[in-house]
Amino acid sequence: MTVDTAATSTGDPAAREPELVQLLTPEGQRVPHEYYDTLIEDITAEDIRGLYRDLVLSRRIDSEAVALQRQGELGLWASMLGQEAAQVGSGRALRPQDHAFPTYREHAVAWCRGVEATQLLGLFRGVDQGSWDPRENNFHLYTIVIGAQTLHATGYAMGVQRDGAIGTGDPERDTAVIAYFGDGATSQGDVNEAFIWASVNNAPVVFFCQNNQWAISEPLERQTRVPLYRRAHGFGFPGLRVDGNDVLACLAVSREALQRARDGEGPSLIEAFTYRMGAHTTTDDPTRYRLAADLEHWRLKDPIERVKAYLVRGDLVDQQFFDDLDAESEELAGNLRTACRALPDPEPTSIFEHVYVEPPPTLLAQRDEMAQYLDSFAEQEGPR
Amino acid sequence: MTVDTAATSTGDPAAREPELVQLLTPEGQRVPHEYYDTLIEDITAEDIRGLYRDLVLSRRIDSEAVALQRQGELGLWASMLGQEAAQVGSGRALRPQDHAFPTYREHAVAWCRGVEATQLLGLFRGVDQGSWDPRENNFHLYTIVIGAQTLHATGYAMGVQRDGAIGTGDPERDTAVIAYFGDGATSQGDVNEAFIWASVNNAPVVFFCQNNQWAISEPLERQTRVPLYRRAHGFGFPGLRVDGNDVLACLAVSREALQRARDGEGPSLIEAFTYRMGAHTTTDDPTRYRLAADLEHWRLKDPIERVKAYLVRGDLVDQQFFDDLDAESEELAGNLRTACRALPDPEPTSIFEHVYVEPPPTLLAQRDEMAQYLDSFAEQEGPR
Amino acid sequence: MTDTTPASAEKPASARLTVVKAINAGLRRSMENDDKVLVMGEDVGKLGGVFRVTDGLQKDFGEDRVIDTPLAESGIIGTAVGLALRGYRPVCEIQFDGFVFPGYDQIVTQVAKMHFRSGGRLRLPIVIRIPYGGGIGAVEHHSESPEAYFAHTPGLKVVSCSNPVDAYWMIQQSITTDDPVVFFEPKRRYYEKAEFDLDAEPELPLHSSRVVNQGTDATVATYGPMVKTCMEAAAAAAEDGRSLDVIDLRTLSPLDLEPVYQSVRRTGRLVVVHEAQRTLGIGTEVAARVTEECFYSLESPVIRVTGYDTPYPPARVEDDYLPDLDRVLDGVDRALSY
Amino acid sequence: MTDTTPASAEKPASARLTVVKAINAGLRRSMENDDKVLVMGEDVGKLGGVFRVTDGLQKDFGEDRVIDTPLAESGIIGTAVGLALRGYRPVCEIQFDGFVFPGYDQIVTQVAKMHFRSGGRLRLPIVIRIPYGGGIGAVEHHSESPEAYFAHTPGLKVVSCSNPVDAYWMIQQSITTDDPVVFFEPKRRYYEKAEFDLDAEPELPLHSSRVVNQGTDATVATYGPMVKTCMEAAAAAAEDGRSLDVIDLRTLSPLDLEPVYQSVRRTGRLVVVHEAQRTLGIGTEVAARVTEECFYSLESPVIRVTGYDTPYPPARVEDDYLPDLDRVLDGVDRALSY
Ligand SMILES: Cc1ncc(C[n+]2csc(CCOP(=O)(O)OP(=O)(O)O)c2C)c(N)n1
Ligand SMILES: Cc1ncc(C[n+]2csc(CCOP(=O)(O)OP(=O)(O)O)c2C)c(N)n1
Ligand SMILES: [Mg+2]
Ligand SMILES: [Mg+2]
Repeated sequence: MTVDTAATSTGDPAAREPELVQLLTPEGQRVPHEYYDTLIEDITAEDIRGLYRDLVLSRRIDSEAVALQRQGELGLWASMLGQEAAQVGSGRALRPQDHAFPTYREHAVAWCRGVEATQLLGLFRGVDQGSWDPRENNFHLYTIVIGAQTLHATGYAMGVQRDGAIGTGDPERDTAVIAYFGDGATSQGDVNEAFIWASVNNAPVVFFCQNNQWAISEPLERQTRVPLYRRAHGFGFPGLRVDGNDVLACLAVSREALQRARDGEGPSLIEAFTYRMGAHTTTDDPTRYRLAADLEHWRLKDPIERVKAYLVRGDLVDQQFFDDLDAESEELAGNLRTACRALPDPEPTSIFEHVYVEPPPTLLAQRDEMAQYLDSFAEQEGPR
Repeated sequence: MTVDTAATSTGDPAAREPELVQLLTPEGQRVPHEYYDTLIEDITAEDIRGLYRDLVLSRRIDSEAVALQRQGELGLWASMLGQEAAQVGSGRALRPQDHAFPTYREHAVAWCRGVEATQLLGLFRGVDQGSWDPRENNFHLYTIVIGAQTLHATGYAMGVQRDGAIGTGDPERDTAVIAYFGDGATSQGDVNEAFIWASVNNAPVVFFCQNNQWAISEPLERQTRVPLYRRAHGFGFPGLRVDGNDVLACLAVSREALQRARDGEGPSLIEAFTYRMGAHTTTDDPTRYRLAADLEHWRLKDPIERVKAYLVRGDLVDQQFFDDLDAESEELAGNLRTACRALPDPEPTSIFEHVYVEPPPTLLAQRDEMAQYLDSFAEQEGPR
Repeated sequence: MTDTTPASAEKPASARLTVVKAINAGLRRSMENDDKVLVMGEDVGKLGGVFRVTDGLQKDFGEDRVIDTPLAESGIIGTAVGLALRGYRPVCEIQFDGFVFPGYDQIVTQVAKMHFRSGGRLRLPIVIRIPYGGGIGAVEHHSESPEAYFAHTPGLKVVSCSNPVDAYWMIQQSITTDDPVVFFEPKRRYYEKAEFDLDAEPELPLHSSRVVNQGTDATVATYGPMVKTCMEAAAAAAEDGRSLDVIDLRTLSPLDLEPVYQSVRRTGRLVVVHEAQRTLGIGTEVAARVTEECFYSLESPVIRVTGYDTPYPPARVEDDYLPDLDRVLDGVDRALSY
Repeated sequence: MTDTTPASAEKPASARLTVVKAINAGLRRSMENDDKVLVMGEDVGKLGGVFRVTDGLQKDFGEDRVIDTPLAESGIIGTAVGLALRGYRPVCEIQFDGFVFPGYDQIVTQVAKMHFRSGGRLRLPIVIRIPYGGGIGAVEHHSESPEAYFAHTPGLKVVSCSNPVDAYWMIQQSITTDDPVVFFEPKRRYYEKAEFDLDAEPELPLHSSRVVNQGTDATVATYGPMVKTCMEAAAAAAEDGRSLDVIDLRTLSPLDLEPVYQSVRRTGRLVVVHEAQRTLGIGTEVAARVTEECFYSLESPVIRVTGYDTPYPPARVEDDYLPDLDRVLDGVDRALSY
């Protein structure tokens, strides 16, 4: 027999897409919104140009990294193509004291947090497993084990609570934490436990789910039969869906949720409805499992194009702006290329460093064993 | 600072108890219900006497087991005192072909499934880890690792689906699975994954949560800030709260949910709102963490008293019935006592049995090693 | 069989297959032979798995038998338990070694113990396939060797194939085993090829090791991806006039050490080689047992040539972490220098 | 300190404490000394833990520092990671040995690796307390000895105390360690007592083993609950005119085997004793290393006296599963009969 897995009461998820918060249409038209407009009323044309710049430059970093992988400079890359607005919108809603816990795909959030693009490459080149200092940018290391970071974020937020860094009204003190994860991740026990911990402890954490419709080859229907933002309601905190390709809407809803957190009002879930326009990673071949037409459909919703259209239509930019940005973009990419190639390979014995803060003698003996072994070649002509 | 963990928007869970399905008040008054009455309209006075008998006898088994533990005959016992209605109501809603996956506390469900009371004792006496055959009673082994069985139930239900044993309309074929778990268990990743698997696969499984208000010493607020039945909505299937001390209501809602499952309409969550009237287990001392007044409050809602009141008030029983039941009850307890004491200790080398279906030579060698070692004492006078 | 499985009928009995294709063929055979066999995991369906091990199976056997699961390993194993209790024989894929741990509780507390707990009444014929090991330049969590975590767990059987022929037979043997089997696939040998007869009988039972090179000077015991490395080492040693007995352990729990004991009684020296970290790696158990059994024959302590006791390092330095031909030979030298 | 901790001020410096009370006192001291120290787990607050190890701490240090968590071990460990990243020093309680596995992924893939992954930038000073071992007549999952699963994991430190004095100091030392420490508490020795000075200095650093009985005929290495058993065995052996060196390993990762090597060089025989199953148990690593280091001194292979390779059995037969005085002596006999 064929198992009928369709939810009789709810039908196909795509067929019943709920309202999503949108402030900028794919055509670049500003959609007024009674509430969310107030959250971005301070945003000037200059700011929007800034957001546009973020989108363009972070995409450029991403595409350069894809190219570097093709050239053999990186072992792998997880492209965020198509998800720039979700990442820049939420990333720019963060205050310096806020803290972000990413997956492996939050390159534009990293950009917003001031992490050097080159630093992102180490993990994918295979020279390290995270080369930036999370204490500097309040941007945690990339986490590959799906969902694990959502508990870290929640625990971190519990620490923030204990430090009295919420609800004081001091905008430079009150601190929110944001946890990034994908649609696939929502199926992991850890993510659900994070929801529970956060709600029971009323922790200042925002769960930011980039629903890019795919977990590698699995479409959203394999993870849920209702829109993901609704999960939050079952755990007792607010959840909403935002147009993840609309940087203004993402900014507005993130600001709201982060401020709730900073004010001590607890967690929220944001489902940024977006699309993974590229492959899952550079080793993936999406033509095996999805239709080209789908991609075309989403290309029309491109997160960058709509901001460009808005800027142009509103006469908020001139050609010079675009030309400058192009130049900046190419320079960034060029620097990235150069810096990537210059990333040094680690020393063999470096693998014994930082296994422990206080390394035991037994491990140091293994290090010496390796060093001696390697020396034995140096003494000879070379390896046999 | 003191962390404020209260959910601002939702307040204290107890203060906002939602409507629960109730068909029989604590005073034994029948509450009419437009829909749920139809689900138990076949229930005769004889049936209610039968339910009463189930409640009384299963409680007697439970109290006898507590006594046996006190006498040193059992290492431990997890009393279900106060939860009889939830268990008998759901247990009696099962059809022979249905399948139940319990925790360690479902003694009355076991009773309904025809598991011999003595068979429940082996685990707690320490002579085995489950002595009944789940294939005989469709009552799975007790599971102590919190939540693990909910995934087993869901997988089993997926098997039922694959066997084409749902939605055929044949009342002897269509099969539902029921997974029991506690309020504390809802925090485990596994339980949430079971919700997701069940909903995505539309599996014929009923999640039956006995919310007895406590997970050992932790009150419900440590697991959730909203009523537990609402969790289901976030995953996209129905959830409801029933008076867990009302056997008729538990029967009705379980019948509904099980039939949905058998009909191929997918999973449901039932939150049976009840109370653990005893200690968590015989090693627990609840006076350390809860008020006697609480217990008093719940004593008034006793699941057995209300059925008795209903039977007496409706003149559906005579004294003989109660006398007979008393006698049956004492006989059952007496037999249980005798049978418990007669449970043989396992042979030492039995620990090597059933580790594998096909035991490897290395393990058999260890068995021989033990046997030889034990023999060496037999040859001497006794152990040195 | 039926028209749902057209591919196999046309397939020639003898074929030149990679490890990937051999496991695929073995899965296909198993599914044809027993319609209770299911394949489940992340991306195993339409995509055919990230390594294409399950390629084409969903197309031919349908979505009910080849299940793209939600993204959660505990859910994969836990529902497989339920399916097995219902009479199915699930073959679960864990996408990469480092991702088995969210499913570890279900494996250790449920899968490993159910038969025992039930006094033999319940059986869980579940296979858990895990592509493992390094040397492929991957990012963290994608190159680990967690086999000892499973071999330390009573109730589980643990095997690792090292070549296409074994891959083909061992997956089928694992599926017909009534005990749960953790099946480790040497991912960096996925594209090694061999020509063999798909219709022949398997040469050996599942839980047996095999002498893959005959020698007299020292014994090398290994498994999975390191078998090839050790064979290369044996070839290099032969050029230097040293002959090595190389044993492919194949089964890690139970271990089948009789051939190792026999060899060590002749050679007096044993080198155990694996990628996993040294402390409490499989080599440790081999060393302890061989020392127990062959105490008077050993002329040197058992030498463990393994990964180091560090997390798996970044790809650009993995070659220094992993045992290679030279480190194996160095181990042999050390054994011989006693 | 402040008025939140009145109890300690009144306490006499010297006290006769059980292991439970000693750990409690150690936790209390640590919390007084560093207000970043948190205690978290199931039932650790109002109840004081099912064994009362955290008794009174919530009352004195408040609900922010002694946290009754939701019922989920992955959540406990995962949020502890976050708290540690924020500068706290969480001490997590796992209620029983068999329940650590739902938290195993966070421990193995996150806790153990964060310092390494971050190139040393991040530290996770987390202590994971696990009451472990059998002999208390408990139901399944409540009597296991999972220490080897952790000792096989680089990045973790693993210790086990065996008596009140060590319990008191080792918990404090674990809490001040900047590496994650898995702290195994010998639950069947929880009520053993000792009188000692709470204000003295610890005799030994955390990661060191200790010779607890001097002897010349054979060496016995053990840890945790088996230390008492081995001491009894040593006493019984003494009556038979045999003297045993008994070493309490105390630290399981890293192992501190120097005292074992020294002893074995004198005695030529080693028996390793633990409750955990034999295959890939801690004894296996001890055996392998001692054989490597003391090859020419050993007159017998290292004898492993351990639990068997079965799931932990029902309570009424656990005495046959667990090593006892007689099995230890039998192991010594076997070592001496070579
Ligand atoms: C625990 C675990 N299991 C499996 C994987 C392999 N894996 C990597 S990414 C991925 C899909 C993730 O999907 P989603 O959460 O939607 O995030 P996206 O990649 O779409 O951004 C999988 C299965 C993993 N990294 N971790
Ligand atoms: C994974 C796991 N963690 C911890 C425990 C210890 N434990 C046993 S029962 C229990 C509380 C369970 O509470 P709940 O789910 O509400 O069920 P109840 O006992 O109230 O029926 C705990 C923490 C366990 N059995 N399994
Ligand atoms: Mg996705
Ligand atoms: Mg409960």
